[in-house]
Amino acid sequence: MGVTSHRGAGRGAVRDELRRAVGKIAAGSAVPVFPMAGVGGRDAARRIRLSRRLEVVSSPRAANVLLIAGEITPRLLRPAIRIHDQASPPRATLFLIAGGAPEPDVPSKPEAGSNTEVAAVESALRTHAIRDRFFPFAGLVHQESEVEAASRALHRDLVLAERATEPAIQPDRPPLPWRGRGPYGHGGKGMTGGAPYGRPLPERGNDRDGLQLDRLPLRIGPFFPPLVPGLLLDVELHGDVVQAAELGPNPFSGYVGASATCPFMRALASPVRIADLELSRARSHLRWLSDALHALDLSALSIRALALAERLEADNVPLISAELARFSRRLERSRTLTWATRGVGHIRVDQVGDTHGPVARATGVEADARCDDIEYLALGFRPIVHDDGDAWARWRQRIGEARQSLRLVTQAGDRRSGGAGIVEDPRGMIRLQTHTLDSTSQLLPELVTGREWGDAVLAAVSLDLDLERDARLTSVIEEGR
Amino acid sequence: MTIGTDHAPLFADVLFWMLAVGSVLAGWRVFRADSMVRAAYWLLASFAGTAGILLLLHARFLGLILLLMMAGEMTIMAAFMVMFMMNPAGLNPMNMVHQHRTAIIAGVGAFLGLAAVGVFGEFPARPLLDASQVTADLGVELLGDSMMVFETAGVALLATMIGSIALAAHRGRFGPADEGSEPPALVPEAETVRPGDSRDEEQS
Amino acid sequence: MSLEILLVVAAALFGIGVYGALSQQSFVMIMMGLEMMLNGAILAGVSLWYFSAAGSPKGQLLAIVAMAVMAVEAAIGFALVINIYRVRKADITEKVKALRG
Amino acid sequence: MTDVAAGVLALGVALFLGVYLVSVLDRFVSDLVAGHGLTANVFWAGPRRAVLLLLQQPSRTERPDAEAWAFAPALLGALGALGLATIPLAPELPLADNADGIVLFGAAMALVMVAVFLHGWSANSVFPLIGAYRFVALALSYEMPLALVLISAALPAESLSVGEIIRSQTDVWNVIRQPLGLPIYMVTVAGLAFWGPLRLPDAADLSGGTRAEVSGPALAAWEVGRSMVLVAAAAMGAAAFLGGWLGPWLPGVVWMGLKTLVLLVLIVWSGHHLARVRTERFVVVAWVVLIPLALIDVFLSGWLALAAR
Amino acid sequence: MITAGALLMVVGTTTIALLVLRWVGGAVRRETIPEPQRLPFLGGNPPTTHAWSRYHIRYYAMALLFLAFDMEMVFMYPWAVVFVREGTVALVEMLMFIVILLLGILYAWREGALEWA
Repeated sequence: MGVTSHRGAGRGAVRDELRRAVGKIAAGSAVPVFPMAGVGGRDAARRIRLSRRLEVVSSPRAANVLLIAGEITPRLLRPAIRIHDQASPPRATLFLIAGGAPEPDVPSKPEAGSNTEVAAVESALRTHAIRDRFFPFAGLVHQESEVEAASRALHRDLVLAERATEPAIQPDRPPLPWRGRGPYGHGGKGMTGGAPYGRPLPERGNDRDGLQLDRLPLRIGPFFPPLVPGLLLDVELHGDVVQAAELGPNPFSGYVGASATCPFMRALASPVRIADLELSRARSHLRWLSDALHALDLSALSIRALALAERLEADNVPLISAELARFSRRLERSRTLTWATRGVGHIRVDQVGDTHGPVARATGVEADARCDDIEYLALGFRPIVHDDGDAWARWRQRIGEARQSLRLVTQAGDRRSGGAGIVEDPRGMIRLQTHTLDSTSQLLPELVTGREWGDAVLAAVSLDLDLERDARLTSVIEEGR
Repeated sequence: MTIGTDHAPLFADVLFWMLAVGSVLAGWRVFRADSMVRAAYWLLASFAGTAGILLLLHARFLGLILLLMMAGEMTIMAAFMVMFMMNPAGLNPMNMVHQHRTAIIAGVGAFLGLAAVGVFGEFPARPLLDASQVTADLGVELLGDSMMVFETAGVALLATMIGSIALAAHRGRFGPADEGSEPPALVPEAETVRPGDSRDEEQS
Repeated sequence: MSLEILLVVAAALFGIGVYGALSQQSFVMIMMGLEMMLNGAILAGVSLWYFSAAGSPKGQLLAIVAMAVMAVEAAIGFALVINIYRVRKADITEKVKALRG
Repeated sequence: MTDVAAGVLALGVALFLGVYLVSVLDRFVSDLVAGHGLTANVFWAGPRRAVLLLLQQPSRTERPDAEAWAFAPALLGALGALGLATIPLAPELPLADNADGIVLFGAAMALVMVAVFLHGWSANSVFPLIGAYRFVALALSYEMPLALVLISAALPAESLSVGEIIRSQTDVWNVIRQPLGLPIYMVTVAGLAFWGPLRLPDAADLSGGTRAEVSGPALAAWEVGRSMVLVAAAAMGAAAFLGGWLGPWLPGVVWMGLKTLVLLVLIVWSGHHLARVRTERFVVVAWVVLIPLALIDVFLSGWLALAAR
Repeated sequence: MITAGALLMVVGTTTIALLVLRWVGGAVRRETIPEPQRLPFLGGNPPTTHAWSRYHIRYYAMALLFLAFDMEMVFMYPWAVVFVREGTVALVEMLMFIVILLLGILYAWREGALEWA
């Protein structure tokens, strides 16, 4: 992207020199990265927040490097292409193919020939195909540890103009042809008709307030930072209040099978060490805590929670649980956190089933698969229950469960549990015999309707949704039947 | 007789002409702009011009308070216009104008009439000399002679608050205004007919 | 910057206000015409306060009352606009011939 | 004319230092709270990011209001500069310190709402629009307590000029005389400069709110403008409540700088420790709690000023 | 110092900031921005309509309250200047004025006009 100046070569050389000097300064800055999480990429896309040299930005406009972690399923492909074109040049894309590092305490290499290993190779091939066809200039990384170095290299080359910015993938055409149409060539007609400048004007709709004003029908996309990756939410906004909400299709369904790395899935078939189960539960709750703090504009505290989650291993549990105790006491004492979440996303007891895990227990329903497991009862396990059913109750519920899990890990020794087709996942109870999966994402539309946008997002975050887990479980239950 | 600030009369005149022409042009743009938000903020620019001129006339407090008031008011006006206008952002340029000729004649007539009064009328020439105590004099006036104006303004503002909320708010203390509130029965004991009742349709 | 020029400028603002109030169809734009008229009035008032009234506080008070009128008029005007829109879905004067109950 | 030039120069230096200080403080507190080690990068990260943004291409949406979009960050910066101009940074450095300093400051803070609304509205995209309208609700509720609290500071000084207010605090600072003043001031000013827990227009739940569609130089100008408004607000807080340039041993300007720094640290610290508030609830709190409290503060300090006469 | 100086400084800062913004924007080689890059950001999906719409501000009752209550400041600034000279009479007068206006806020709060409509 050399600066071509038509005012003579001398002037051009000076400009290039100036451009290079400025580029060298800019190359030293933190790399603005916009992460997009596909299959298995959610944890990797969250972990880059920890690195000091990368700065995760909240919109593709401010991003230089677009990180695509994990496999892009067909329903995520077009949104990913749109976001790539929305990024402002100079831009570059980086693919992370290995689907993120496996859980630290699980054998990294799945046994050769097992169906998970075959599925991993297929997904890598599919990602290579997407990359070659749509993102020919994109960088490619196989291990998560190389992501930081690769994105800094891409950033350096972009800024020093040694690497050309990636052109737009979609054709340069307005959404609806409008030039030259309508009385003034702007595509409009009459007062509110036509498609002025390529888009129609919204229509009116009824409202609880009796004023018939415009409704904005929106599909909030799979890569909307405050919400969960992959979540498609069809929303009708009336001002900033959500008039109607509907859950879109799950983009991961049909592309994910049983995962070998998740201890809870393995516990469905064969018994697994209780220490592994509880460690993974604590890590999952802490990662949720990091996302929830980030949605409340507390990015520094969210990095601290994330650091706790990622440092957690079998050997440093006492240290981490002491740190977590201090951290959670401080959160529970913070009054602004209570004001921000109390009364948000209230769920009644009848709305919630007994397979909704922490969300059910935070509404007063004492339903936990671990209750009728003799191993857990021997450890003196008693489920934690809160009964307000609002976002603040769910916060305290998950923090309490994380601390309880860490206590269970220290006492568990190498007891084993599971293998009977029923297990308590961090997000709910999984029973193989039931035919359908009743996941907490069904609660979202009702929770969000009639709320102001800020409360709606806080309610959605407090549900701790995971669409990839839902897709995997539905496919496992399908096979089971 | 031109009035200059203490040591830069030319500078004050240039500034005055800039502000005056700017204010009038902004006023004209208000009714020419397609986008409602632009119309409201052109009006704010016109008010800012007037506030600047008030500052040059040593009515410092009035100019600044006009600017402060108008910032809030014009943003609310922009928000209300966007809320009710058919084509708020002017994406479909259209002119929402009627009886255009009479309006122009009335406008020009008003301008010429008032300008004539301004130019040919004799006004007593008692210019303000010491401008340092202007705000203090206003304070004394408000608390002393014009205390009635001050308090009645308070009551008028209270009436405005209650009136505008009673008119505009849909949901009062007892829930939405048009829900469950039954029209008064014509005959004292007769059973009232609630709007939307089946019997209501037969009668109307 | 003499009294005559100031009064001409104020008259110009007032004239634009009159044109705006008469020519526009939408309620809120008519209210902007009114505000423009009040703008001219305040400018004329303060100019006369400076040149002819030797800075008497009552002159300033007139300007403050004019601002109070502006605020009250805007508040009641918007309240009426909301009420009419809720009842009649009308935001331009054509549709509202009479303010029937 | 020379003292105007000196005043403008002093203002420019103060603004530049203030903006740089805000960026360093923000990164410093963020690293401290996040538990990272503290490195010297804190001092270079801000300017480097600004240079990087200058190289990025400014983006546009399908049908923006381009002029208003470009004008909004410039207006925000100009209002921050105007707010700081009303505050005499040292006894001999008054720039626009006319008799009605706090009214000019109030007008500048009221016009910040116009700049943020234009910045959100012009993008013609949903989330900046929601951010813009949210900020109008917030700013409408916070203009009043801010003006009332500054009026209560002006009562003992018997004048609206900031220099007089500072001189009236020679024997006791307003933060001691009027205990309610500084807390209410910090809450309203954090709201009007949309920093910390009151960062509603650019909140994370709108994925960046009014700056979700902004990139390149416009984003750099927006963040510089926002820091300028914060510096002006902190300086006015130091002048009206912490006695401005009054203080033993050190020269006036240094005292002013230190007190502004203390208030800046307070606001930036609150940004990383207090969760973002809910818009509707905080509008109600502003009308029902802050305005009555501010009025009580006005009458208390009025009664005190009478008693002290 | 003359207030016009402040005005000049504001106008100067704004224009300078605007020019720097435009010039710097221009310094980076600017091809015209292609249509797909202009798509508003909704997380990956295109919007179906323009965002500019008749936006239902939910706090319109509070806005009307603000319009009326804003005048209270206008009367309070001059009062503050002369308050100490005038003595307790001024205190009582302003107290009456403020109590009247606080009644308005109390009414609005009770009617629920401050919450989102």
